[in-house]
Amino acid sequence: MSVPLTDVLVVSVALFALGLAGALLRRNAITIFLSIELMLNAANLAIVGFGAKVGGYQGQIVVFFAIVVAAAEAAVGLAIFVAVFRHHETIDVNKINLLKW
Amino acid sequence: MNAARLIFDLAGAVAFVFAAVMVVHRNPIKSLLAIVVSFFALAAGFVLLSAPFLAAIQVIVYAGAILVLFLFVTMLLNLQTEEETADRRPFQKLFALVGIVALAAILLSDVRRSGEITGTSGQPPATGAVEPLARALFSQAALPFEAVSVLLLASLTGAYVLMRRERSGSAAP
Amino acid sequence: MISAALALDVRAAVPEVVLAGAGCLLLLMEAFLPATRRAFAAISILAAGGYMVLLERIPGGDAFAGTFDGSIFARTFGLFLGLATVLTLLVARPYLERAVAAGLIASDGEFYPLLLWGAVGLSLMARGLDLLVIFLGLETFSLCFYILAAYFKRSEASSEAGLKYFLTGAFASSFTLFGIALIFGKTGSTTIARFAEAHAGADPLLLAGLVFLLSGFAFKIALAPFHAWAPDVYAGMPTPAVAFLSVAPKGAALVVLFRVLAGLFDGVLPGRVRAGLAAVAVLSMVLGNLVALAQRDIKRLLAYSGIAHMGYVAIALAVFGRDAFSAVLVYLFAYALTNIGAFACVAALYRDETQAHPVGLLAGMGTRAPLAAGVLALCMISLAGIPATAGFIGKFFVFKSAIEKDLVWLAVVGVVNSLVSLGYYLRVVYVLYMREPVEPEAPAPLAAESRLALLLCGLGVLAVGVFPSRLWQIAQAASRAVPFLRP
Amino acid sequence: MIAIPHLLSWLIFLPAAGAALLLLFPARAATEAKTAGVVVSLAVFVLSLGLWGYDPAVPAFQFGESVPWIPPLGITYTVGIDGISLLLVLLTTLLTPVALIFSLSHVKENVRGFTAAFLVLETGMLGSLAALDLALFYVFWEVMLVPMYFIIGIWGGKRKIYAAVKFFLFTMAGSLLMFVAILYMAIQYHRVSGEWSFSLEQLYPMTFPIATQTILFFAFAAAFLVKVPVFPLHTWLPDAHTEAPTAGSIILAGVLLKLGVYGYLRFALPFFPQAAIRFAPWLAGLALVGIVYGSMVAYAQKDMKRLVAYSSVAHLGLVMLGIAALTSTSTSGAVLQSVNHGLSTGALFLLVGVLYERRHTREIAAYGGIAKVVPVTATLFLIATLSSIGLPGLNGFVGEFLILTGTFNAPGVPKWWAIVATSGMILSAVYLLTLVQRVFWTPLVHEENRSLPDIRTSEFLVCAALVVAMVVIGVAPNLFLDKIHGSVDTLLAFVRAKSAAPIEALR
Amino acid sequence: MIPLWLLPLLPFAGFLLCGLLGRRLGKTFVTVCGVGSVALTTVLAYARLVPYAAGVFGGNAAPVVERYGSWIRAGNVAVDFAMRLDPLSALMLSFVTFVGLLIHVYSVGYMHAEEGYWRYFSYLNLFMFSMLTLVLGANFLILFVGWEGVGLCSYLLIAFDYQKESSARAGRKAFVANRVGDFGFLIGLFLILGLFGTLEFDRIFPAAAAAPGRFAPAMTAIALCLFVGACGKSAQLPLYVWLPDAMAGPTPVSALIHAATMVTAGVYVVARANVFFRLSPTAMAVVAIVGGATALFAAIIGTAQTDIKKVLAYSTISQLGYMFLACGVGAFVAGMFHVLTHAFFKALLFLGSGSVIHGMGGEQDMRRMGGLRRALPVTFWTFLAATLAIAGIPIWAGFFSKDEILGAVFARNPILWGIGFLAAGLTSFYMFRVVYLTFFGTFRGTEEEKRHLHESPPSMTIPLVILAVLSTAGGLVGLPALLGPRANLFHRFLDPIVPPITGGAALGRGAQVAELSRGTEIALIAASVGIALLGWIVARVCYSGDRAGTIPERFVRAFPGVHLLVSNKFYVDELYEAVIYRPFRRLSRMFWKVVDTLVIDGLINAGSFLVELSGDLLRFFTTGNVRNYALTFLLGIVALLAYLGWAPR
Repeated sequence: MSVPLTDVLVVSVALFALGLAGALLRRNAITIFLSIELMLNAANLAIVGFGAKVGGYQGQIVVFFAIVVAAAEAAVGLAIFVAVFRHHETIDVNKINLLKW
Repeated sequence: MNAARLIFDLAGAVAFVFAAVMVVHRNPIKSLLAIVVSFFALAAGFVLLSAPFLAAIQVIVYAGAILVLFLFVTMLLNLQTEEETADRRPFQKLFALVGIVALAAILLSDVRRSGEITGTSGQPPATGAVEPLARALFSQAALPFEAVSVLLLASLTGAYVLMRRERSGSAAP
Repeated sequence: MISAALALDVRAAVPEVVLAGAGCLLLLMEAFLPATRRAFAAISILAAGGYMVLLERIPGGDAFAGTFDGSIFARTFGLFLGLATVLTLLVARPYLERAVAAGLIASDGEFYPLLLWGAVGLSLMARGLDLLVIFLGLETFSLCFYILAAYFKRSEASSEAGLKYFLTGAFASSFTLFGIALIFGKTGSTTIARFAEAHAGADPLLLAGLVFLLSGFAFKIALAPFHAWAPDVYAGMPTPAVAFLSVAPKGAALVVLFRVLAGLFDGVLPGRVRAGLAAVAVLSMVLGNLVALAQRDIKRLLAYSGIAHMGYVAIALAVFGRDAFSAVLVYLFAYALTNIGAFACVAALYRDETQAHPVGLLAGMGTRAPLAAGVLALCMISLAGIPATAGFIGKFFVFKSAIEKDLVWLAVVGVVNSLVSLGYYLRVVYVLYMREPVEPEAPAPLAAESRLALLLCGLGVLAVGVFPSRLWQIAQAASRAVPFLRP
Repeated sequence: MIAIPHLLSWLIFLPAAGAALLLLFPARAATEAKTAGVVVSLAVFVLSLGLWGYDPAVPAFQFGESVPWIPPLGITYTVGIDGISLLLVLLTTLLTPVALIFSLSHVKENVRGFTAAFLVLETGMLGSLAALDLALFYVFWEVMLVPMYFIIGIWGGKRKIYAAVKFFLFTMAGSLLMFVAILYMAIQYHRVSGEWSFSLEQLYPMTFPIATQTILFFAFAAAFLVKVPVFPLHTWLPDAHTEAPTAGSIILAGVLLKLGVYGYLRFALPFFPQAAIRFAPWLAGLALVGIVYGSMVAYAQKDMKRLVAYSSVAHLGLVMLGIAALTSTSTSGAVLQSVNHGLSTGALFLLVGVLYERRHTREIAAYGGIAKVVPVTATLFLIATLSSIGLPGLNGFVGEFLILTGTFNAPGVPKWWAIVATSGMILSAVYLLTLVQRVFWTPLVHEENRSLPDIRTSEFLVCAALVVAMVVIGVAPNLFLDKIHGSVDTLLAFVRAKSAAPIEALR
Repeated sequence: MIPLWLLPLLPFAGFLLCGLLGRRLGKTFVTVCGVGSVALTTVLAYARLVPYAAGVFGGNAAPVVERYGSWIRAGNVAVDFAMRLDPLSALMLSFVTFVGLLIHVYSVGYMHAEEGYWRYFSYLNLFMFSMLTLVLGANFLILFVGWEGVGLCSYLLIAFDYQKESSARAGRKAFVANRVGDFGFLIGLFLILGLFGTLEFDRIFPAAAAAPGRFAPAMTAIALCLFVGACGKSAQLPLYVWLPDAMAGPTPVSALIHAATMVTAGVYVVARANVFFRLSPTAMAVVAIVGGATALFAAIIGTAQTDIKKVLAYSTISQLGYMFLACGVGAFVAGMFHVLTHAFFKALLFLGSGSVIHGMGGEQDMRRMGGLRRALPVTFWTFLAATLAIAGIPIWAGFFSKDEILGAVFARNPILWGIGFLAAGLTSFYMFRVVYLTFFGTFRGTEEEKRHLHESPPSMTIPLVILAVLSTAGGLVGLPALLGPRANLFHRFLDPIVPPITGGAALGRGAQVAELSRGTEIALIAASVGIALLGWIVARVCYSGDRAGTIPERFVRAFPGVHLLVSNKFYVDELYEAVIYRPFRRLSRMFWKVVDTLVIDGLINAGSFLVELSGDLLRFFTTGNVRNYALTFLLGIVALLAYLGWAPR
């Protein structure tokens, strides 16, 4: 009794695509970042799924560290948002394009 | 058609739906809450893939710590719903959708075409047991641990450097 | 038994530990002895030096169960990384001092630890033989430089650079992670040495994973079409950080790409992959050079020139093999000297950091700031690939490797592009020497460190340009130590 | 004559050393810098006379030196000269001090840089003339561009930047393809012989299939024909010459152009004989167009320097014709003629410079009738002109006669080549005498010209040196031809042998 | 024994001295160096000539060749510094030095006021050097050195008064026209070199003479090329246009260079290369026709000129035509004979006219002269002698040479004889016209000119007298054949080197030469004397006595078109201007503005512009919006995936 890999991958790809959609279509930096987190999770799911097939714990180890990385990124990212907000009073990425061309 | 698969697919569906809500919803707070649910569902999926420890971490660290941090910041910047001035970027939208669909399509077709996994490192299939994982974590993953320590330290410093109000020369938080 | 093995492994990681430790030390000193700030640069340089020295002492061969490289290659890369770090630090000290004076930041204390930790991350990336280690190294470096990008909180440009770098970076690393997932799934391992066993060479999912991974690192290298972040970030980021960012991570990422490709395909690229890489190379060269022609801000100009140069390097990537890799190493050393030199001059010649850096402001510097202007001109000539400079040597070996593998057309595209590039490099030179000054008064006299950095870069560029043999031999020795690379 | 060890290396690196030394001078020390530059260049000239010991009886490279430079690739520092490079080396060492001495009184700002640039340039020129290793040659070849770029761009005229960049891009465009070709050849050599080498003596014997050969030949020819320059690649020349400071024009016309000729003879021809011979008619065609076209455009000019510049196009067209004809006579003539052109055109630019420095215009219309005011300048100018239009007894005639008769009587070469080329003799008289007439003769109309000071002593001396050289070559050309034609014959014999067929058969 | 190289080098030394020091050391120094060097040369030359000539008449005409080592040696070209003395060069040497000396002396007086005195004499010496080199050169290249050298000197001397626009132009015109000739000349040299492998006279001519069959085919080309050169130098159709303008130079220069010596160099070359010409009937025909045409053409123009020097100039052209006519019909010796006599009387005419102009204070227009014979007696009488000589009145020198030429021509081709005969008449007409307009009638100039009138100083008159003697008696060296075979010293002197035609090559007509019968010869002499006298009488009627000038006026009124055409020299200069110069200027300008600037630079600039433009457009893909960056990233991945997924394995 086990979950077929295909299902896992389909779900993971679907989530990844959703994350992409969020990242590309939303303007609010925080939402974009959330979408990116979603993409990371999709990747995690894929790894865990593969790990279950491969056997051993390598997969889970990778995911473990991936989550830690995500946490760290969150800390830094949100800090940057705050810093930006202090300048622009917004974190709408459409409005933040002083540097271009 | 075994129960595990059924439940997994259900969990996947839930995760997908709420993720979708997160993506489309204009109010950041609601998006946050939606993604929390979707992460919970993923945690369930982890359990079914015999990674209960990760499931726990997912719930505690992700849904717990990280998203709360998000919520905190969102409140701090008291971001309301994205103003209705919908952004005029038809090409961005168009190409984005095309790109995403194409990517998904290619990946799924690859998934279909891809063969079975070969060359498994003759290890025993992972059970739910946490103890061997811990052992593995602290033996094979010594280097990642060192690395991660630096990583966390850096993020800590970074958060502090960027968030602190200026004119306070020193003094740790 | 475990502990004994572990002890041995730890010795292999001592150099990184020293760097990281120095970082922590500086952080504490910043917190509790702010008076000692003036010494931070010196301490950091010591640490970097220590890193290079200790690398010579590490036990040869792999460590941490074959996930960490201790070979001569690691030492060579250490030289490159250490060089970049030291030069950056020399540039940074006076620059940040001015920034503090200008009130852009309250203190430059955290700059040094972050830089050192970033270096640690790159070292892990380059030495890592396991995708997990590589990924963690990558993230460590990225986090540090997200922060450094936004380091000038008072400067709108800087925080915008931080935002852009962070969002695109996180975006890219999610692709990287997904790529790792697919490769792991198809090869059953994250350790490069074990990829070959899976014989999954042509599996579609594996190729997909490879593309994801490649895109993630191409992002760091700033290869078109994964380059878009570079100009904005370069423009907004504190110049010394840019100097480092424009050189070191590119090196590490290239190393990773060579390792992974060699491991996956056992040293022989499939035609399609080679074609794909060639396409990326050509795109980067053409786009980089054409757009650079249109740039008026020198930092953006250097960003695009960097894109173009990585295009030349990508030729070697498409060519593949030991000689190609050696060529890349030579190119990296040359590029480090030249590009950091260029940014050092930018840091020395521009006064106001909150403003843009238009090339026009350099007018008349040839007489006002002879040293800086001279080195900048030299670096431009080197970037343009005129003989007797390091830049020429780099191109020389890359094109040679291409022609040896019968990819003459790539070499021709390369030279045609370097002709185009002359357009904007020469423009910088003639603005320096052949235009009347526009700035009311001459730039501030150079600090000792800057002068030292400039001299090091200038002389280095010439030295490599005239006597490249030693460097080439080192590179060859190093590339022999990289598993799965074929001659 | 006592033989100096490492003579060539001394010649090549002494100027560079001088330049390095100059940078230690304080930026303000203008006069010191000038004198130092002149002293160094004169020293180099004196040293270079040691090369006169070259023995034409030995048809091989002499004063040779060879030390490994980049061992892993077999790149060596190998230098040596033969009859073809000998005279050009001497020309270089002669013209550099001439240019510097002329500038003594005319260059004002950043003298240190100016002098340094010139010395580096001299190193580059001598290096490329003496290098017998492709990689070494390429390095020197490109190194020349940078100082010339600065000389034009910093000390030049109104449109200096345009001219400087144009000069740089044109020449670079040519040589980059040559760079790829050089790499390709070395790699081929590596494949067949298993070892690395860029040295001529290793690579000369290589033969390539005609298709490859053609491509490689074009890559090399591109580099050299741009430099010469051959129509229609010549448009950088008038701009560069016109905008460059006088000294720069002297060197540009005197030496740099000849490096194109030299490169063609030394590399393109012996490496790819079949291709070279197959395309000789095309080269000749371009050369002929260059002669007629260059002369006519020169006639139309209103700017003295531009006129002289276009005359260079015509004269070098003649030189390239002599090379395209591939006979011992014409080729020897071509080598001699490139020296002659260096002297006469150098002198012309110098004298135009003399006028320019006093009147600050190059417009022909701004002068007229000044022979009364500046008789010495006028006389010298007339002599240079006569040498340039090939009056017997002066140097120009010998070269032209050899080229023309050699071409005319070359087996398998259509007669009309030489006939058309000979018409250049009429045309050159037309435009140069017109120049003399408009500038020095006819009534003196412009008041401001009445008070023009005549030539300075320093200027007079260097110009006189050139005139003496013209007369010597004109009266006793054998002194030089004897050095030249041995090497030329060796070269042609090699070409004939390598192309494994009589040249006329391949036409 | 005086070495030949000394002869040219002495004047050269004079040139250097005058040129380098003359300006500082003043006139006396210049006079001493300038005239002295030439005088010395003349003395030495005759010291060398006399014994040699004696030898020739003694039957030993072997040429003397002195070699001084190699000049040019490369590939298959080898040329020596070498000089040659043979009857032909001896003849030239004799009168070049002598006439040259006289004119130097004359110049001392004529140019005394000139502040460019030193320059003048240095040029004149340089000319002597070049001319002697031309004459003595033992191979075509040394000859060419002199050939170009004299061209240079005539250029410099014509433009001597360079501040005058006209002089400067005339100088350039002369040089360029000569260059056109030299163009042909050089091609000729190339052909010779290709054919014989050398340019040494004593190798090529014997070779050609020895194997006519072998070389004949190539000879037409060679001979014609050489003749083109001759046309340039000796002002024949169509290259004669420079000579009239050359009158802008000082009159002694016209006498020396443009009458006595340089312009005859062409004839000299043809005679020198007579071996070649004999081998090519075609070439001979061309020479004869061109010569005859020029003789008549120039004579016609001469009748309508009012500038005294212009008349002499056209008469020179016409006389040169005579000489070529002679050569063309194979009578090389007769041609050279005319060269000699012409040197005397034409020099004399020019010097005389110079004396007149000197007396008139620079006036050259004959319409403002008249009745000068009282004021300038010496000039008048000498000028008259010269006129009689050129008109071909018996006893005077011109009679013998011209008569011999006409005889030879008649023997070959009556039509050409007719042309020459007509020209002879015209010659005597326009010459006597000059005499009457200048020396007879009443003075038509201004009062103060009248007051200024004076006979020239002895330094000028003495040469006139000497030349007058020569133009009167000089013909005696070539008495017509009918006074006995050995009467003609000239033939005895030259025949060894220029043997009379055997086997009629000329005009390719009949194999055998038509030897003229005594009767015909006498008839011919009578005819030519008659036409000369006729010309004289017509001139007398038209331009002398109380009704002077009326007949010409009536003629002009009768045929205005003809007069316009002739007095404007048949508009040849205008024609050249329209057909050659203007198109050339236009084309040059077009090349510069259109081809160079528009096409070539245009293409290049367009290319660089396109590159810049594409850069300027591409940069806008960097919009500054992060989401676009992420999108490009994604699209890049999709593209790569698609490629890798579907690319052929």
